Amino acid sequence: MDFALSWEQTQLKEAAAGFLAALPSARDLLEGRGTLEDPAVWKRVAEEQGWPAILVPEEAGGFGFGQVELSVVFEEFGRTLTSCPLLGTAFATALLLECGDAQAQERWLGAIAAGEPAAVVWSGISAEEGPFGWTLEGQGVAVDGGMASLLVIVAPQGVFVLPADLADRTRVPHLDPTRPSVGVSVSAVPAERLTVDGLERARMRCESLLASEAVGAAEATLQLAVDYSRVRTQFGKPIGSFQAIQHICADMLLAVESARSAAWYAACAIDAGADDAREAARTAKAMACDALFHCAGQSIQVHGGIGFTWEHDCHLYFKRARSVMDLLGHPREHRAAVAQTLLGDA
Amino acid sequence: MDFALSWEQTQLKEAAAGFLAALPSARDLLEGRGTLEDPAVWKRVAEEQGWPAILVPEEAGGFGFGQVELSVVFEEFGRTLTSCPLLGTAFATALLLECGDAQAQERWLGAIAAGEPAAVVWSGISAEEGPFGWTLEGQGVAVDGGMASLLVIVAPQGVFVLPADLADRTRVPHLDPTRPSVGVSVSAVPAERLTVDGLERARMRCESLLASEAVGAAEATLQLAVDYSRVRTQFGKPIGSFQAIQHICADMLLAVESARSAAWYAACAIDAGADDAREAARTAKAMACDALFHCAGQSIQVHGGIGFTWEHDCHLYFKRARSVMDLLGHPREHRAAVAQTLLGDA
Amino acid sequence: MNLSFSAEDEAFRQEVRAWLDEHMVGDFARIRGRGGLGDMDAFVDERIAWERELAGGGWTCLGWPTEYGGRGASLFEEVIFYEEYARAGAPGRVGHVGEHLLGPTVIAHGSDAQKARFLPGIVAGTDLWCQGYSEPNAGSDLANLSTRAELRDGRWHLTGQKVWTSLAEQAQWCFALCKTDPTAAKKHHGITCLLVPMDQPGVSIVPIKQITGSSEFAEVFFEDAVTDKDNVVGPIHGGWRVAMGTLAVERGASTLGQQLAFVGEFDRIVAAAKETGAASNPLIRDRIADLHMRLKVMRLNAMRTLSAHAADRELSREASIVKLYWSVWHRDLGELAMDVLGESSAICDPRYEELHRLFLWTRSDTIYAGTNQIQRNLIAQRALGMPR
Amino acid sequence: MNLSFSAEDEAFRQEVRAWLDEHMVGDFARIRGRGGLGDMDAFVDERIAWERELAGGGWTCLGWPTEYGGRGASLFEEVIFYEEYARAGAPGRVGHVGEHLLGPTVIAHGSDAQKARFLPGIVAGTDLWCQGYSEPNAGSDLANLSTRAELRDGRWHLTGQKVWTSLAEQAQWCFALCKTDPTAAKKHHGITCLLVPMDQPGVSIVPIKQITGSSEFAEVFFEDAVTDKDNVVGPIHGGWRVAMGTLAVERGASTLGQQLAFVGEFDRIVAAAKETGAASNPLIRDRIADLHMRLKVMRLNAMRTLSAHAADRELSREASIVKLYWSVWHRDLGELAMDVLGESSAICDPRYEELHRLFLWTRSDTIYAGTNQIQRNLIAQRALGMPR
Repeated sequence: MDFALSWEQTQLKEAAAGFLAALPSARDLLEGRGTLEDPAVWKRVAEEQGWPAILVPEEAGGFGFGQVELSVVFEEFGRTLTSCPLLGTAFATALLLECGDAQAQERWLGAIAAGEPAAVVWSGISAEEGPFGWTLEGQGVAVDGGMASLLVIVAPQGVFVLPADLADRTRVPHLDPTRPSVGVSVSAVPAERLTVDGLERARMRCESLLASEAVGAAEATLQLAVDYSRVRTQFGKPIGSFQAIQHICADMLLAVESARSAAWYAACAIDAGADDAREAARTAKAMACDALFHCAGQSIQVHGGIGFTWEHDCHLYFKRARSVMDLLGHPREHRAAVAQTLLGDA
Repeated sequence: MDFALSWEQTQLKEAAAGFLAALPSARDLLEGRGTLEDPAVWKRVAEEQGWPAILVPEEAGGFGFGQVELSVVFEEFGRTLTSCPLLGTAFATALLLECGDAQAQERWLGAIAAGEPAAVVWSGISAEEGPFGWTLEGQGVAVDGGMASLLVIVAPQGVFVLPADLADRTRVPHLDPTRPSVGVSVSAVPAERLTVDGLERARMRCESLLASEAVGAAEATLQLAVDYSRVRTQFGKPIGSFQAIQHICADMLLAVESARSAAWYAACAIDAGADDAREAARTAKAMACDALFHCAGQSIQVHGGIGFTWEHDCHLYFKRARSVMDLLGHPREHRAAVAQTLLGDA
Repeated sequence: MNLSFSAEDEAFRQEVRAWLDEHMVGDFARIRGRGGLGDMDAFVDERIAWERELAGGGWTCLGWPTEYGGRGASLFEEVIFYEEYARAGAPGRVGHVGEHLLGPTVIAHGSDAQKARFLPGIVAGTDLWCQGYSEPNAGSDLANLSTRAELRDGRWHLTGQKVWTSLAEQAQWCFALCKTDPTAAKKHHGITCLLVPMDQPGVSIVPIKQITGSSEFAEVFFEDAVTDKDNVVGPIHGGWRVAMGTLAVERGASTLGQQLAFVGEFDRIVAAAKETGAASNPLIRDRIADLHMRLKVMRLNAMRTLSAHAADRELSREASIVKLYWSVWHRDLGELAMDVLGESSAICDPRYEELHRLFLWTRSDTIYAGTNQIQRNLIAQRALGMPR
Repeated sequence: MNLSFSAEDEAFRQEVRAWLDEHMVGDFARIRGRGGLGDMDAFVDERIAWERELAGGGWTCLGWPTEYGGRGASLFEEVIFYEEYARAGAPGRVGHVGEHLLGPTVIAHGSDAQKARFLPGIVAGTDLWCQGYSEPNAGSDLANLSTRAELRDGRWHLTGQKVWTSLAEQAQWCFALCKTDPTAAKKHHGITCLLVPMDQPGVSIVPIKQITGSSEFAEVFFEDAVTDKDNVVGPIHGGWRVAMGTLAVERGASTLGQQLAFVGEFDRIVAAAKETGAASNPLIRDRIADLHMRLKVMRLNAMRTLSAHAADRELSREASIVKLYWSVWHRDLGELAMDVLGESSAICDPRYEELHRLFLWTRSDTIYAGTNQIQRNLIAQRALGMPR
């Protein structure tokens, strides 16, 4: 038993941290130094780092690594609020992996492993089967959908894939300025239906990744608060020496470490195909999103007025915190689902 | 507009505080110095102080004072955790006042004003109408029911009154050692049915009284914590000088003062027959019980180990706090009812 | 206890209401509900015009003695005015600092010449004031000022930086706390209250962009800014008590009437919850009911405070309690505002723009005008008498 | 990451489980689940017999080196043992202080003669120890001791009072912290760890009744109690570091395995919620799910701590984090225990007696062995490096 990063995983974490630190920061992007969806950055992510290929099976041209490895990368993405856009691609990968048969995996996951960005529309679009196959109709929102060359659509009738240029896409203004969302609109557009019934498994993978991302972001907010509390002086002392500030930070640490335990375990359980993997992913999503929201809010409080300014990074984490809260299920909904398995129907 | 105790109300408050301070304390009773249900004490309460007669109309031999006056008394009862047993009698008074016609009021409220203690069974007993009138069947629990000479029974078929000696009564062991409860069992026992449909109004009065009692108790726990924090020294300073302890107590003060505002307003609204009296009573009950529970728990925390001993009064307030939480509706249920009026059906 | 307002107070309420109904028309109706907290940089020109409209009706400086152009209104009347003002959705006041901070200070501590010079412009709504208290290193520890002022050649010369100054661009005058005796043994000593004209080369203003994206506040830089030697309120080196005294009283009074503004926000969220279906979720319902109850109690607390202090207007103990209560409530409301929007809460929807703003803005409520940590310190030490 | 225990560890788990199944019978089966926190004064005689039964199986002092009669078990094995122990509902240990506090201290700091004298009785389950640390004026500020010890005529003479001592009546020995140099400049100095026989005229014991009505703890009064001059562990006047070092390590290790005991309590509450119908209330469901998740994570946190520190056994940083986490969780569980009982929650019902006890007892969890306030101080200063 070794519930810690392996040597390889630690290497991966450090490589990711190093790579991300050299990219334009969220702050840079917000102030127009670089763009959120930069094909050149994505090319480096795909070709130099190979992160889009982590989950893709070797047969489809990927590395066939596990959820744990991808989670390690996402924790670093969360810490820096990098978008890239890796999240959308990872969501699509999870759906294709769990809902695609071998042929679909080879085709579509092969494209992702080869560097095509992708994105997912989780709701708002429905499908109809006609004489010439399935067509899609409706509109939804896709995180990271602006650069995607591939769209995966979750419809009541199944999970569908299509080339992104068949859809109309428009940037959607969003509370979280560090991650682009697009509105996706389709009308009688043909799409390929994936045939394996793995939607819940795919959601579980996506929840786990969001949790890891949230853990990294939450830890960053704690670090900001602690660092500031050491240098900010009031009443002749660093504010970090006041018990009120110390206790806020101590509670943040508990939240961060506990969320990390939950997120790591979810990834492990998914890789191991454990019985409790579904619940573990819900636990991770709920606890990590709650932890991030708590920490991001408290970090503003510790910073005082400066934490409320646009110039400081506090708000970027706070907005990210609120925007991931509702992505793939509010913590409340995950608790309701866990209660259902514990207690049966209400 | 004068949202403060009047001169008369202040006199009443001081008289109650003085009277209660001279009685055996909750601690005395717990240690066997005096008894919880002492007819001699009750006689003094009824005859010297006349508190059972506060709400009773003058036509029925009472003072015809308002809910505010009775609330003032109950705040002091809460502070000292005195049982007496005035609460059961006040509950019965509220039901008789709101559900009894003039004749019933004269008979039964007259008895209460003359010094008969009473109690209420809120659930567990049902009524049946037969050729010789109504009879009762079932069992329930009555706060302060041990000494009562009069029982009021809330059944699905209406509100009923009977002489207490017609029922079997046995002391029920209870988390709260400062207020006696009895199990009441009746089988084919005749009772008089009250004819006015005032159950909700009566409940509102009773919730308001519980709220006032809780406010007094909550303030006592705050006072205990603040007093202790001034004299208890650790690390060379009184613990009350530590920010962590100060912030706990500051939050307690907010809870106490807000609960008092809510409780006073509920009593005023009832006396004024205000449109929002029903909601005001729910608000008072919910906020005061939450405040008392919060404060009683935090007071133990401020006291540290000594607060966890039987010898210290902290636990008496804590147990009272938990026991009134579920009496006449958990705060959660009152919020659900208020949500219903704000939002309609779920 | 008597919860009815007197017939006179009710008549006053009707008068306020009628005047507002009559005058909140045209351009003013267009800015209904704007310019409040979190929105203080909106429609500033219109709000300056509105300030003069108010002045024309005699509704500025209500609580000031009549000899200084006020109405000599009671604390009750002031609160009634604020309540009606909020109920009408009348726009955020640009004259706040003049009416509630500078004016009362001049009335209490100023010379006759200062009263004659400064008060009429505030009453008329023509002179706007901004507040120069906080500095980068003087936030919670406000006495830790580093803005220096020296008396040379018959004028005060100021050098330093102020932050969190609202309406700095529009104000003609700044009410600034400055260090005038850097050798004073305690840092609360050696501070002087100066009145400084804003329109001069030595004053520059840099807006601060908030997390909401708007800029309600600015940094104000004094680089050898000057003001006449007579523009001192209270004793030289004795400004700390002058500034703090007024601050405590006025922070208390001006928040007692704000509950009705919150009612509008709360109602908006309840409406959104019904629109989105969130209103059917029992956990959301529990929170809505809880916030509703606490909002009702906010007003009841205010009424108790009013009843206790209408005569002495001494609200310094209550100010911290009131601030802590409403800021926590408002923060919780801001969180609810997002939760009722459901799964697409983070997408900017013009229908719910104000809910996003509320969510973000409420994070400042637990910080400005004394953080919640400072308020709890004050409550413990002043209201509960706990040891320092 | 690898979340499987090794084959050896799994074999060890099976061995523990099998032994417990075989031996938790007869009188021992009758006291299943008893004697834990909040119940430490229950069935003491049976639990003393059980301690010897454990010793007979070689299950005491698992983590001690084999040369001192232990098994030399790894931290993993210790945790596995605690987990299985909890799963079996085996009764609360009476040998805790000897095995986890006194023994490791003697092993680390004691003389060979002390090792020979004191360790075998602990391993055999025949010598029980109690802890003499806290005093009325030394709680959070443990160094503020006033129990005095003086060396006279070849013996230590102790005078003073200890509190919160569990099993004082049954213990043969007390591990007492005493002030031996009252002139020391700092109060952490001048403290000595003494081993004191309990069965002597100078020692008297007064039980402390808790809010649960039971008496797990006692006050221990030393009135010229004596012990041999050699019964000192570690340096004279240098006992503070000796006592604290062991305390930190062992508090951490012994709590890592407790999650399974909590599982039993949680399951009991879930069952009660189903019986009473509370399980259908969405607000209760939300809290049950939340506590369930946090309980799962409690074990995950323990596994991460184990993974990080199995080799160095250095748990002082983690001890505060673990303590704060579980004590808050347990307090919340105690509140839920009442809430699932519904409107008659306060009536003592024999079926739910343990839920009442849990509710009351959990209020001590945030206090003893370092209040949550002290734990947060330690986390901030030690784990986060915030300034003192």
